[in-house]
Amino acid sequence: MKIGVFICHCGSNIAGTVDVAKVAEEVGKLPDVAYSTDTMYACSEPGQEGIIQAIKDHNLDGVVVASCTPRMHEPTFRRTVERAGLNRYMFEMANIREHVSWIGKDKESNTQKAVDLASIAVAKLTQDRPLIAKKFGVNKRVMVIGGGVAGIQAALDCADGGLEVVLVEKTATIGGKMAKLDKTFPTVDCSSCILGPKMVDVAQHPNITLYANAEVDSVKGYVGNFEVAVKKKATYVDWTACTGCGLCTEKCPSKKATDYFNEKIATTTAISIAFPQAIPKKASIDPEYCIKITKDKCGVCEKLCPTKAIRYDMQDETVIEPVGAIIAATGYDLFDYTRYGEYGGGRYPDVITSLQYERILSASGPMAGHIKRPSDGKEPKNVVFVQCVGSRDKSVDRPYCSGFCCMYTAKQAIQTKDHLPDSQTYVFYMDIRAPGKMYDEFTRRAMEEYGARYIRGRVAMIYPKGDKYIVRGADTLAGTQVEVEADLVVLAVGAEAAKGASNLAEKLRISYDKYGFYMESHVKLRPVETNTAGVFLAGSCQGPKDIPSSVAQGSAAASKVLGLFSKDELESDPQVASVDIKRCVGCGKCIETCPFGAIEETDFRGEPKANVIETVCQGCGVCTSTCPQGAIQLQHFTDNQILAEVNALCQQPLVTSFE
Amino acid sequence: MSAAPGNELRIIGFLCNWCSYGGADTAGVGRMTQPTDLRIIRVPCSGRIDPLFVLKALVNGADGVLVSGCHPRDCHYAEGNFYARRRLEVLKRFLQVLGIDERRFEYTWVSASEGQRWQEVVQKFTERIHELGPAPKITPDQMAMAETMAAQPR
Amino acid sequence: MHTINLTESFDGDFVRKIECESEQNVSLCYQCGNCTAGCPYTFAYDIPVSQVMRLLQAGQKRTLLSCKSLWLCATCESCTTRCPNNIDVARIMDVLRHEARRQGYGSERSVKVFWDTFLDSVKRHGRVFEMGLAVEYIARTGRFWTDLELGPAMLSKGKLAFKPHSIQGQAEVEKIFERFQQQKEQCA
Amino acid sequence: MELLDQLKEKIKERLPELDVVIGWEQGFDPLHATPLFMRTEEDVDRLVFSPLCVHNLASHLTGLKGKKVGIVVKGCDSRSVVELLQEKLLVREDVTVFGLPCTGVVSLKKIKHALGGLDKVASAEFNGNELKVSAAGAARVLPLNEIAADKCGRCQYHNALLSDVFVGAPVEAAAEDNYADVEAFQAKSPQEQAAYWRDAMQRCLRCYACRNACPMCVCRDHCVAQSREPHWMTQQDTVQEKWFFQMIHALHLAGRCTECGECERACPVGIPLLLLKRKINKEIKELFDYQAGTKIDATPPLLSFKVEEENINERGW
Amino acid sequence: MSSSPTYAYYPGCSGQGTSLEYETSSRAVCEALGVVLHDIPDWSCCGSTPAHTVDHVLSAALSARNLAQAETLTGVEGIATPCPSCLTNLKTAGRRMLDPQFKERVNSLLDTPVKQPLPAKSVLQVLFEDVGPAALKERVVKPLAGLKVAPYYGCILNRPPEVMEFDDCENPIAMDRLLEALGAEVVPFPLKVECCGASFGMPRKDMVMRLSGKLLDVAEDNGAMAMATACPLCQMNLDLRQSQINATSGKQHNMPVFYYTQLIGLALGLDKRLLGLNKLCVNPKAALQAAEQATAGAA
Repeated sequence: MKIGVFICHCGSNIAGTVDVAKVAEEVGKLPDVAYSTDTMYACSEPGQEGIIQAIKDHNLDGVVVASCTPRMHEPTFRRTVERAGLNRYMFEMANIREHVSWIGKDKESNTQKAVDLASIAVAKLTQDRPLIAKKFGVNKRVMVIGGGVAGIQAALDCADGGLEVVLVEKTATIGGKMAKLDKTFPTVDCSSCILGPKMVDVAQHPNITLYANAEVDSVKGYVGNFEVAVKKKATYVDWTACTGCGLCTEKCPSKKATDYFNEKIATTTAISIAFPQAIPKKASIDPEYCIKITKDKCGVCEKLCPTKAIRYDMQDETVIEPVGAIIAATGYDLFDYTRYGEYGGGRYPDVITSLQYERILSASGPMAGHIKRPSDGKEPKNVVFVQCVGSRDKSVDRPYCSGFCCMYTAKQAIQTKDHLPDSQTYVFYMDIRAPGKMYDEFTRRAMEEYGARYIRGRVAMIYPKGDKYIVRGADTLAGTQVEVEADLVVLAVGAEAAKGASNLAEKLRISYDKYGFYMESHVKLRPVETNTAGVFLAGSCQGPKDIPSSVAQGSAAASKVLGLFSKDELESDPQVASVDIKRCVGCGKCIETCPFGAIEETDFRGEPKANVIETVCQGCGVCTSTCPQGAIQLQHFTDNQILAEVNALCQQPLVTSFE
Repeated sequence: MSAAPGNELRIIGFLCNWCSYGGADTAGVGRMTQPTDLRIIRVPCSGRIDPLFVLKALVNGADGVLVSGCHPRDCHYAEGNFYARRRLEVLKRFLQVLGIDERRFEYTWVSASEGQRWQEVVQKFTERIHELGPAPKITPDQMAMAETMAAQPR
Repeated sequence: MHTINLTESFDGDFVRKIECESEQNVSLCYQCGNCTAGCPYTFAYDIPVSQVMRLLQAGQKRTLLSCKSLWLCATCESCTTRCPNNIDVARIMDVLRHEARRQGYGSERSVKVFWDTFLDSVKRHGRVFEMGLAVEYIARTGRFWTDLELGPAMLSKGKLAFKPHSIQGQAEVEKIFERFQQQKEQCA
Repeated sequence: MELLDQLKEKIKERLPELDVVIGWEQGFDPLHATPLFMRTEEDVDRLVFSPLCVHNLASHLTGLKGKKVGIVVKGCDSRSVVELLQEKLLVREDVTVFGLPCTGVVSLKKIKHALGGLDKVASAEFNGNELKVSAAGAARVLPLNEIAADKCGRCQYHNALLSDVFVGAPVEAAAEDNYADVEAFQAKSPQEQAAYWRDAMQRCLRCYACRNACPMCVCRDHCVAQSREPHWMTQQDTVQEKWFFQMIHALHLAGRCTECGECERACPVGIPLLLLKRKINKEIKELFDYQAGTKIDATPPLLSFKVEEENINERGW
Repeated sequence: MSSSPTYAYYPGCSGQGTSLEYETSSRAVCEALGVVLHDIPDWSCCGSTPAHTVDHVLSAALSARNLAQAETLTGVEGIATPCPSCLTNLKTAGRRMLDPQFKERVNSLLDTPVKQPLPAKSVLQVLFEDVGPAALKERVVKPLAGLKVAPYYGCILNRPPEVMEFDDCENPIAMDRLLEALGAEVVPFPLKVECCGASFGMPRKDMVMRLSGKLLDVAEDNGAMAMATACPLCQMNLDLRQSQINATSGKQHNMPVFYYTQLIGLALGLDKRLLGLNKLCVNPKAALQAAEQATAGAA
């Protein structure tokens, strides 16, 4: 075999701590290596051309590039060798940047390690075989999980692109957090005025099927051919019959039900419609508070309903939706501020969250847009905003910046002044994070035009004094302790991963970080892809985001799906399991362990044998390590390929002499 | 306790592509310094790892073998690491009668976001292997090889 | 205010020493001011505690060791409890005080004398002799009017013993102080 | 006598519908029994059953795939049949199991040790708990408990676990297996263990008798020990290659080995190969409360998992 | 029925003088509620705040001598002390001595080295956890109904939480629950853990005037007729120095400041001599009578 080896400098990224020329020289001594060299940037155009030229000049059978992580550039170089006429799987990569040059400073050790890593890549390549991808059909339907603004945008863009869309929303209405907002920064335009039409579009779009009050139960299949089980939770109202007239909600005698939409600052009726612009505008019953369901009395709504839509005996129902791609847009939840005992831990009625304040500000909220204190209904004069409650705080395991709090607080300060011209706002902040278009100007306006008093420092404690609250903080710029007598305190609570996010990630087989935010495929270059083909991300499920970013991601994810579906057939990854029929004894152990049901039993001249359904196989290799006969081999990660790597490391003297 | 050059021990890592290999990349991107002894072999999933690969390495002179996969419940292939956990646990205990110190083998879970955790794992495992020292040369031919190597001019 | 030349006046050894003895990493401090905000003694400090942290990051040894705040901190733990970066600020204040003592600073004399007198009392009797402590303190500071008006109340309530409650192990306690002193001298 | 006659009768009853029935007959000398493949009634008459019938006849089953086969099994042998059935390596309808109760078999190695050799044995006769042997003109009486196979001393399954025809009265006794042998070996230091195996593997001839005797080694011609695809081993005659083969054998039997001990019995150089498998069995029992070859419809532990493993403590890594 | 909770008891120096009534009432209450206390033989001063301002090893050693003395007792599950300052020192010493090097340095100052530091608890924690509000309520013979009391825990009884490991560090409730069990009305008191001025009474009286003055103000604003404390220093600052505070601020506080153990003793009907109510500087008689009248009026 004739192998070409290219050791990349990556500028000084690798060459700074690895003697790349030495590595090329040492690896060049290996038996199958016909050509070995170092190259400045292997991935650059001249770098790739150099590889192609060498393949031609030296008639190479395969290529090893020792550079960065294969998770980054393996596809790049596979295309390169393909351009030179080789099969793309006659290529191996050694990671001498992330795994060598960036994590150690000792040049001698690094160089030796790079030699070893390149050597195992060469060893593996000697066992590589050309692989040819197969094609399979695509179900051009997409599921969007989460009906916040990111999910709505993704759903609409996909639907407008001609795709059938299934939108699954956990709560009774789409709209997400944005629907709860009164105004949006930095334009102070009405949230429902810009979101409302989009919600209506979702309801009316012929290509969109909406499941509200529903959750994803399980996900099977693979890109192009997923099967998602969606659990439609019982609403106790037949939504095909319900017209959303609202008569039931007016007459329901149980009025103490938790009002989740209004962030619990008010109560609602047991049968309710979340808010006037809800989509779908359908009533649903909270069984915890329904007198009929809990005590078998009442039944008023059933009697009144003009369309006879009430179903007290409704059960959850599961539907199976076959789709070809999935967009996760599950958003975020708010940090539980009651963990801050020094802010009262939830004991003070006039210390509220920023989202509760949005509901207070909202004309359609429980206070009809008049700012009043929850405790006594009085108009506040001094309103204090406390930033970074559950953000940038290691002591509560939330070291990250939630990103949008600075902006909405500025907006709320402006709105406070608009609503109550005699009021005075104070904002305790650590740093103002306003790196968007017109954002910093906006926070400046809050201070310059609306007189918000910004105080740089955290708040150490809030405690009641009479009917006011003493907010004691620091003004670190003045170098002193300060106190404000507040009538209302608004905590800018941080964003955290939506409850149940990790659970869904496990169903989707995508990764999540320690806080539960979903991992994108590449931080910069693949921001809406995941490592699971056919699953995309949009919005705050990937990390806290404001509305423009969420919308952008919704569109980005939609464009990725549209791109994926632009082909009628997808190429399957040929790195799948393959059965050696001679060796197979038909015991079916592989069938038992395959996580995807990708192996079936077939009859071969009267003998049972295993057979791999190539489009279903995901290439995990569990079967290969299950089969004692070695009869089923995961292509490109065969026993022989891995053994070659192990042998390359173990069956040679530990220290190869450099001399 | 990064080994001094020339004082390195032979440590082999089998890492799943999606989580732990990514975690090692994350550690690299974060320039999290680690001992240099470890050589990583990339496999698609911890479920791909036949325990015999580990034994093959240990029998043939590896001083330590580290396997790392996705955290249970978070396998890219849904179930691979669940199988791996059972196999590797049995393997670890099997070592107790093979005359191979079971501390020379460890398996763990590191996600793609856990660069720092990866750094800690490598640090800890490398330290452990250095405390144990080079693996005893269990077979005469290995002893012979060790002698040849020792005689080699450095 | 004078200009601090950060290149010249940064005392890295000092920062490292304080970090080492307090087992804290001062780089973790991002100057949110929560310690100052919560500190009940900020009103009395010459340098608020968050600025103590800042000056420590900046390696300003002399300013820190000579500041009064070190002596006015009661170790009430409010800063430590609320620090968002889990820095044990109170411990840093303690360690700064230790260093100030070693280097001969004592900017709030009455406090230092009170503490020293207290420990002398412990050394001498094994337990604190409150009456003796008060008398000694007054003698050392010359502030003979201190709490004079409380005397009658305390005496009438039987709250001040005239004789120390000496213990058998007084010598053991005294030896703790002596050994500590010896070890300190050996180190020096 | 009664038992054997009954057995012969039952076999003869079923013989017409079977291609072959496997049992034991007297071997080349009085101490050795040997497998008997019965196709005719005359063959059946040669059938014997005594503590000398040490072979696990299940080892022949997979080689007779496609035929209607009858097999005579002791308790331990029956586990192999169960395991083979569980692994779908046999078709249930093709196998007729003649189950026996068993009070234990001998270890020819122990007899050899007691007699100082196995040559020139003129007669061997079981009498209650004793074996009377005359060899080289001298008669010796060996108490059965001294010459019983080790596995019989810890046997929990004296009676065939699976049988289409069960002959004789079931044996009541069942011993506990506390894996004392494994514990004892494990107590040695890694260095001592390594030295032990090094010596043992130096003796190994790489004859593969262990593998060939194993009822669960079903790969036969496709054993990875000799293949190039996959190429796990070289043909080099080195200690580590030989030892690695034993590791392969043991791990390929993880959760499958029924502890019949044929590997160890077959080894011509006396390597305690069962110990390796018993170690794994011990752990599988502890971890997953599972014993191979006891239930046809059980799920083998290494082909399944639990999301939360109550017995696996991952040591905080 | 399990055996009685048994502790090595560390009274602390102030119990011999300025907080005699805390000492006697703590003992009396423990005895009445079945908590067995064995005095640490020949205990010595923990060094209080002054010691840790000098050196952490010295400070730990002064506490450690008592930890070593406590090891001579058998059958005790830990150390109990009424004084938060002593508690902090005992716990901090125990915690730091988990580091073997630190332990060795501490032991090198001692005649008798510490083997394994016993865990330390406040008497409040013992009463809350080993007896509990429910059991306490059953033992009440003379409910304190009508007594509006502000519970003041002081700054270091629960802080820092990693060291003290008891109750909430911002809003502790153990004393609240015990006082409620006595029938008292616990008024909201937002400054439960705010510092009173500590030991600065002599050297910097001005600081105590300000901080303790604020505590009295807030207690009064919240309708308290009395305060309950768990710390000798806090009690002294609030009670003994109340006259000084009034003189400085021009206010007319007349707020009795009880040790919470005195209130428990009252409700349990224990011997008044052991409770030492006569040792309080601000006479509590009026407050107690007012409470009684309020209850009578309501009934």
